[in-house]
Amino acid sequence: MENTKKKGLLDRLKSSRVLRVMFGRKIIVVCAVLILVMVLVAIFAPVIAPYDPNKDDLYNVLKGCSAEHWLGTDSNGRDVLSRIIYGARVSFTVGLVAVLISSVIGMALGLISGVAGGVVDSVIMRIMDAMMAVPMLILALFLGAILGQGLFNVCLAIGISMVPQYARITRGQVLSVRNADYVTAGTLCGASRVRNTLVHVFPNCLSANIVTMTASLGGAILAEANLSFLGMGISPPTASWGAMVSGGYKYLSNQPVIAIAPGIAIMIVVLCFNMCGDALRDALDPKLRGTLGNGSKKRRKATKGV
Amino acid sequence: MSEKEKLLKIQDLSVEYDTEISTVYAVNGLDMELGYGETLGLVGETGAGKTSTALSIIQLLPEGIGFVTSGSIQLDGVDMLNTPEETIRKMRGSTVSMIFQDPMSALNPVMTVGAQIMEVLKIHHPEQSRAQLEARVDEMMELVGIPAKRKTEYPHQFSGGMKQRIVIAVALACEPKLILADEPTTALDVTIQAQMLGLINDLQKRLNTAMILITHDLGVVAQTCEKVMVMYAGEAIEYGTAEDIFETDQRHPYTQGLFNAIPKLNEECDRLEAIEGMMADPTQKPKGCRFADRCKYATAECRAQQPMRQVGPTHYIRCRLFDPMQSAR
Amino acid sequence: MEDKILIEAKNLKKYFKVGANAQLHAVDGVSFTIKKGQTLGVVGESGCGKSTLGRVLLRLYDVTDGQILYDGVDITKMDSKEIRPIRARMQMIFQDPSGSLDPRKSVKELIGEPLKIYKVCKNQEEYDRRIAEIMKTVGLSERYTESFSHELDGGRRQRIGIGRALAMDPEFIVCDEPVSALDVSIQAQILNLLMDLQKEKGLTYIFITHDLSVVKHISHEIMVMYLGQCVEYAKTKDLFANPLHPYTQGLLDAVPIPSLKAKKLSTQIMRGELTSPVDPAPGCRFAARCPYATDACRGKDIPLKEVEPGHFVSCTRF
Amino acid sequence: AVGLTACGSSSSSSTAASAGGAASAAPTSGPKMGGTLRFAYGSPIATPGYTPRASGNAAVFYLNLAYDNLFTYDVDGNRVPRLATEWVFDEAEPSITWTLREGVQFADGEPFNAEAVKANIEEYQANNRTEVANIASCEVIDDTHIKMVLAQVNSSTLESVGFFVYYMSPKAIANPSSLDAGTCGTGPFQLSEFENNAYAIYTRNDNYWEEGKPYLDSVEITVISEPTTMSTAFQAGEYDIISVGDMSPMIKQELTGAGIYIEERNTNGVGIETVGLIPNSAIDSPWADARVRRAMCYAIDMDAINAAFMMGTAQLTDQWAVPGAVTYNDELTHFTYNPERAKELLAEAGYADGFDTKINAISSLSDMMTAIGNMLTEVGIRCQINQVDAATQNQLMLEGTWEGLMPHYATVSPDLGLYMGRHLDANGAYYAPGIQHPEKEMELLEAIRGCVDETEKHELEKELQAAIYDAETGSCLFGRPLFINSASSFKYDYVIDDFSRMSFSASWDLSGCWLNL
Amino acid sequence: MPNLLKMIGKRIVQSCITILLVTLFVFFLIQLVPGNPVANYLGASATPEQIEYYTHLYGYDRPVIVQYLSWIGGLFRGTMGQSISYQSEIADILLPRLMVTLSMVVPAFIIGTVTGVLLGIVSALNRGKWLDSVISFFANIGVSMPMFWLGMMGMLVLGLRLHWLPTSGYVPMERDFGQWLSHMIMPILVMSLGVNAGFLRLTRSSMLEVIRQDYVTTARAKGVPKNAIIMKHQLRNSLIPIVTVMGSRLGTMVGSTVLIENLFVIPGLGSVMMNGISSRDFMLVANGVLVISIFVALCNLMVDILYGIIDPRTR
Ligand SMILES: Nc1ncnc2c1ncn2[C@@H]1O[C@H](COP(=O)(O)OP(=O)(O)OP(=O)(O)O)[C@@H](O)[C@H]1O
Ligand SMILES: Nc1ncnc2c1ncn2[C@@H]1O[C@H](COP(=O)(O)OP(=O)(O)OP(=O)(O)O)[C@@H](O)[C@H]1O
Ligand SMILES: [Mg+2]
Ligand SMILES: [Mg+2]
Repeated sequence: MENTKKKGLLDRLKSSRVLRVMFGRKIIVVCAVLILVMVLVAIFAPVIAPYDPNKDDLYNVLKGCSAEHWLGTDSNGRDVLSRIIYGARVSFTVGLVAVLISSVIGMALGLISGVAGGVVDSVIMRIMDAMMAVPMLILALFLGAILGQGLFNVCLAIGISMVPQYARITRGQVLSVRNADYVTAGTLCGASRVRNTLVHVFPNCLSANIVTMTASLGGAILAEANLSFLGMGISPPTASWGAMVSGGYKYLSNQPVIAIAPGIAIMIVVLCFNMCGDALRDALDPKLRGTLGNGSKKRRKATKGV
Repeated sequence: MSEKEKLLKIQDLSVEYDTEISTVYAVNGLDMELGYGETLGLVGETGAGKTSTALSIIQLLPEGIGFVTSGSIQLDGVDMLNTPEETIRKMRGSTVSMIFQDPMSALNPVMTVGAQIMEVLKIHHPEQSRAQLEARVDEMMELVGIPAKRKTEYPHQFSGGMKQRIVIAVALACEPKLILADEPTTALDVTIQAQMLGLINDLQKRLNTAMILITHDLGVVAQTCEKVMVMYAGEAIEYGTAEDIFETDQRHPYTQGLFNAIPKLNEECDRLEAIEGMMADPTQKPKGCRFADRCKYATAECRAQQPMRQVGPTHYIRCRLFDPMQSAR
Repeated sequence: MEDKILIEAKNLKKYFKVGANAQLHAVDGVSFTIKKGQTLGVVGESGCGKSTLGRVLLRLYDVTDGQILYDGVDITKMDSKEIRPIRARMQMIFQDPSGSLDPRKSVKELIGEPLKIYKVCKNQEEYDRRIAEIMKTVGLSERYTESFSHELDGGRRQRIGIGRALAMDPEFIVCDEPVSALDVSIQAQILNLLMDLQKEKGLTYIFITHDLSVVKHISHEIMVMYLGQCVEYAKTKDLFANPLHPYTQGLLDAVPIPSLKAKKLSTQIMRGELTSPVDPAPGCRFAARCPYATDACRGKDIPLKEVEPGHFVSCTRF
Repeated sequence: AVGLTACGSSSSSSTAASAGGAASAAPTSGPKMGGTLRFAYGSPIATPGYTPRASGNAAVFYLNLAYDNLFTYDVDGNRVPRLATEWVFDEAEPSITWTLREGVQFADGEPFNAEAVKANIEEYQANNRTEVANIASCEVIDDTHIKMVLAQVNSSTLESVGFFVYYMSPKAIANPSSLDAGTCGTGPFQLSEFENNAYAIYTRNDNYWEEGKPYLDSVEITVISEPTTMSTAFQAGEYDIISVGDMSPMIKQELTGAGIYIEERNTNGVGIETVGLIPNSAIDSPWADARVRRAMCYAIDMDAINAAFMMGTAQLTDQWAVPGAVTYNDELTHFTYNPERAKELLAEAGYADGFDTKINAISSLSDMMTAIGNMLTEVGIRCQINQVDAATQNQLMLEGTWEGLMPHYATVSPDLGLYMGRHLDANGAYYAPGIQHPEKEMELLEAIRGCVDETEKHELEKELQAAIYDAETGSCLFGRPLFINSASSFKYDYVIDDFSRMSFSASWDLSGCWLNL
Repeated sequence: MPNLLKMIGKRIVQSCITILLVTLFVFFLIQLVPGNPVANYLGASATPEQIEYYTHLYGYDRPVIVQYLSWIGGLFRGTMGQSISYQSEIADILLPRLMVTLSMVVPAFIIGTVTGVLLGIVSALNRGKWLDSVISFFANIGVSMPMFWLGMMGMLVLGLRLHWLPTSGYVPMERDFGQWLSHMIMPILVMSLGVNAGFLRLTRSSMLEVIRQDYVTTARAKGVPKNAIIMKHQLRNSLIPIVTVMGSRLGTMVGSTVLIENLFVIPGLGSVMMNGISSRDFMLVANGVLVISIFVALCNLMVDILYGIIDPRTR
């Protein structure tokens, strides 16, 4: 008894088919490790970064790559590498907070919409449709202009513009789950509608949302970059990859590394999130079970022998 | 019986599935023979390896996952395991065809039913004119009892029973020598099931088609099959004519259990005799009798490899309880 | 005690709205009574409204028309609050053992859910004890307490379902095809369990299935349904000895019997397809497939007639 | 920096703007006819045709192609005749009498005469334009003479009417919608194709009044708001000439460094601008104290800013006027980079521990503002950068509601009093409600307006600057002017013009330009 | 068929409601954006009288609700109202620009979808093999790059360094088709890359899903050749989810032109919207969003019809 209890989360994770399938592919392990490294870099930025990312050196601007400054210096003489390292903080914060905001609001709306049905459903879904009809970037631009600058406001703007996505997915899931026998069983056990929704319906809507989350983490990081490019990003001097790319654009033809380096950083992180998101989706999708064809190599040899 | 008369000859067939987590040993050393025009009932619990056997005969094991790891399959004189895919493809539909369990999903939802019957005809009779083919489609539809004018409709416009008839029409269109029917009626009502089985049997008789009917319903077997094979955990544990299995006292303990577990319509009983315990783990390679864990007669001896024993002229059982000598007497 | 009527349905109707103004008559005027400690078997073709009937009885659906009396109390119009205390006394076992178990809950949580909701246990200890008790009753070994349903096989899963249904000590259980998804060998285990429980606790069942041999084995009375209506209703023995309705006869004929002596399948009767349950025309709904159908069968509904004591049939031939 | 001459340093004739002009430095065999000049420019214009509505400098690039003014300025700030050949300012009446050029026709064939001038002035008045606000009435004397009676003496009116009013055909005025996507002026080119915010194509005006001009067949202006895109396209040879905004020293350096391009820069001519930093002193904050504002001026290391952001190309100043200009006050004590002094001043003002404030900056300035913010933070003025877009900045300036500091653009020359007045006078066009407006400034402004004598006027202007910018006593209402805007245009060396009128935007003129291809 | 018509009818009603909501939503949201359209138009030198004059002229002094109603009323009378920053009827500005944007978006969409679907099929058919990994990897790189960054790199390499293509700018198609094409190649390619990757992933997973379907196994059991299975059985069925996404994707693409048009200096809807926002030309922005949402609604309607063609169950 004691033992089974202690089995706990870690073992459950270890024995989880999903994770095993997901990390069965080496490339995904590489991506996950890269993300982990980036997160660690973001957390330990002050320790890792060779320079203060906001320290100007006005007599030493736009220098190319050198031994002191591996990726050179930017328009204010700041070390590009250090800014990229600190920029990871912003990107991850934007990614996480925006996804958190959008998923919480979106899932709540989707749940309400799916469970309540009827007029409430129609009203919520039409509003979501309307939000979807306004291009995300333009919506974020509006919100950015209204809310003003600042890390949180950018997150909020991006987050709000991603809400409909979650609302729709959640609603779809709710509709497919809410008539499942185990939800009916909950009702029979005397559960109220609210309890049933929270205990049975909601957790079973999560997996589709988790996939969306990993993918939209990358999306949010890109959105921040896009907003920065349009001049509505995070206020300077905070280093953010998006702002660095758009700022570096000015020096594209003679110091391209200033724009290229953070661009690559964005690409890597988004790529890793996307790859993991895809792998997670594949692993979670029971319909795809086995189609991934792992281990076929090993087997093909064996069959040839027959 | 001589080699030539056999339509299908399977020897020591093993099938494995490689999944992300483990290897499933689905079929383990199966032997089977089937003559032209014969009907074999393949019975056994879920996961016994019935479908896998059928799929390896028609060479449609899921690519990259399911593999025949040993044995041989001779179908109509063709070595199915060592013949180019193209030849086998041409055999599918014309020499051997398969009917799947669920008629709802076996038909392509975006093609008219007529086109789906037409497709198989076109592939195997490219020499025929369109009109000839159309006529054959009409004929097939009438044969399974659906007015030919409905051939331009889509599957969703048909009821379950009608869809299954179309599936049967597709399977029989090219008059194959062997039909693999994988639980063709499980998704249907008893009344419709009866219709379907009757229909298949009629057509089979008429065209002298052999059939392997996969099911776990002994009742269905009793009413349609001449031969029966009982599978348990990837192995054939009993094999014989219908009489051998249904009208005898000599049965494998598992087969026995199966008979006892079914509530009888025409007998009264208070309690059913259930087979206690669960299916053997398919991810473990068998050593000895796989049923031993659930068998009330099991002894230490059962842990050793058990061969098929002939207990009657046509009756084989894989169990140490039966002495081949005894039956010969 | 023996003859006390536990549940009574009077002319029960459940229509679903399909499309703009079409009604699907899933259950269309069904009446029956079940005595305490007895089992009513419900058989019929797929889609004839068996599950709907079960769910309506548990008030999982609102009733379109008719009346449900539970232990003499009319529960037809009760709202979700009023029904709660009564629900604790009625339960359901589902056809698909895996579909009815929340994949994210452990066995303990699944069985314990009603206990938690109704707060019947004073403390954790009692709760644990209660669950252990239930698991023992349904024959689940204690080592599965922390397992998840997908780690178990179908038989054990169904046992969890039964355990959950038993947790609140109900008197009435709707068994909606509880063994259809199971293998014959395991089916027998579950049927035995259900019958044992009935004997021990005096449970009342409504047992839904399409397998006539199963229903014969377990029920005291049988109701045969066709397209939402009851076509024949009798004591089990009577029904099997003397099936009256052509549909019932067809059903009995079609059941494959695992014996070579039984007569071979007859393919002659029961040609034709099901009629649609959407806004059906009045008259016998089986008429389209019935070999004996005459003009008298069409045009107006055929009432249920008691042709023998306790044996009801709705057919013009009687 | 627009105006085309082969070499930025060549001095130019200070008189005639017309006929022939001085030869350019490029050794050519004389002007060539024909060709299309491809010009990329950063700002769009809404209505290229209807001049009273077009405002701001952006319009000049379009307007000057199709329209003329009465006079213009040369590189030293001297007035040069255009449509008017002579003008008399009568202080007594007060009035201005113009003698108009003869034989000039609008593009539609209408004659340019006194009636036409009157109609234009009235149209400007109907549009509430400040340029013509001081004109009480216009009297047509004859075809070539017109007298404008002024409401009050104001020495700036001459410039605002003579230089900032563009003349449209009276026929077009009667039907202003015809000017929504077309032009009808006396200029060398007229608009033939126009897509707002995208491109404008001007073709040769055959009725142009200068003999033999223009040389070009057409001018294609493409709007490219992103300076990098613009310079990239220029480097790729897609444009013959581009105008680069003030914040792109990098681009300038790069283009000039490449050697194949020619840069033309404005030094101290007409329309030159300063970029400054203006604290909001009108709302209750530390900035309301002049000592704090002076502390700010001491805390900024302009040389470093110049080195980093202007590649050392900027001209620095610490007053409104430009060093070397007639209005520049040499006697003031100057701000030098002195953080210690800044801290002292802050302490005096009671902010020894510093305070928190904001810099509101549009994104093109944010790097520089970040650097400045860091410098201010060093002395205790802790700055946070608040990035706003141009529209928001405009509004903040208009309402005077910004918090902390904001970049500030101010026109420097030629008429300093006029420009300072625009910001200081409550009736001024750029009136800044965000600064304190003490009595003394108003008095000086009045005096400047009333003063017609140039020297005397310049003295008053210097006095005005002293009041505001002196390092010891000044009130620093406009904070710190940072540097002189040095917008440039770049062109390929085959773009040649036959005269030189170097000045910022205001006298852009392509009538004497040709392509030596 | 009546089923489909009914569904389309329902969709049209729904779209109308959505569009109405969009107008409300955008109009009132815009009011919250700081900045004054008139002051912006007139520039910093405007006098208060001038501002007042124009504010009144454009009706910005009326209550918001009245402005909204008169806008909607105008729409029914066939006018979108006057743009202050462009000084002309808004429809005259937006429609030509919509055409420019579409001339970029539609080819990008077609290229992206076609290549995406094709590569998705290849990828699905080679699942688990190296080709699949390579395709997936590059597709993922495609979606992971910020679009403007990719554009920048294209400009730098193809335009500035190699001189293969013009770096930026736009030439109307009717003026010079070759020029138009050479200017549009880069933006179209950049835009299509993101679409391509999206459809590739979708096609791949949808194909994999279909491969497992019984009817595909049935088809194989019939002896249908591999290619015929792909074309007749797999593709059409796996197109169903793809078609669903197509409508909304085309809509999003129109939205993302803001970046591309800004970078490549293309006078399309995106850049006009951007200008509208930065110059606070509220009416222009509101109408722009309206046009986009109508476009999105039309796309969705087309999807519904396509759906009917592909999937007989909806008919
Ligand atoms: N695609 C697959 N991937 C992995 N394992 C598989 C796959 N298909 C079948 N198996 C496993 O192989 C074993 C035999 O399966 P098979 O389908 O042949 O049994 P069956 O007798 O047809 O059962 P059923 O009565 O349920 O159809 C089972 O343990 C099953 O889990
Ligand atoms: N929620 C619902 N909405 C609309 N129609 C429904 C709903 N539930 C059931 N039906 C319809 O009511 C009819 C009866 O369904 P029900 O599930 O009760 O049949 P059943 O006899 O249990 O069938 P099965 O044997 O397949 O379980 C069917 O035609 C079904 O399609
Ligand atoms: Mg099977
Ligand atoms: Mg049911």
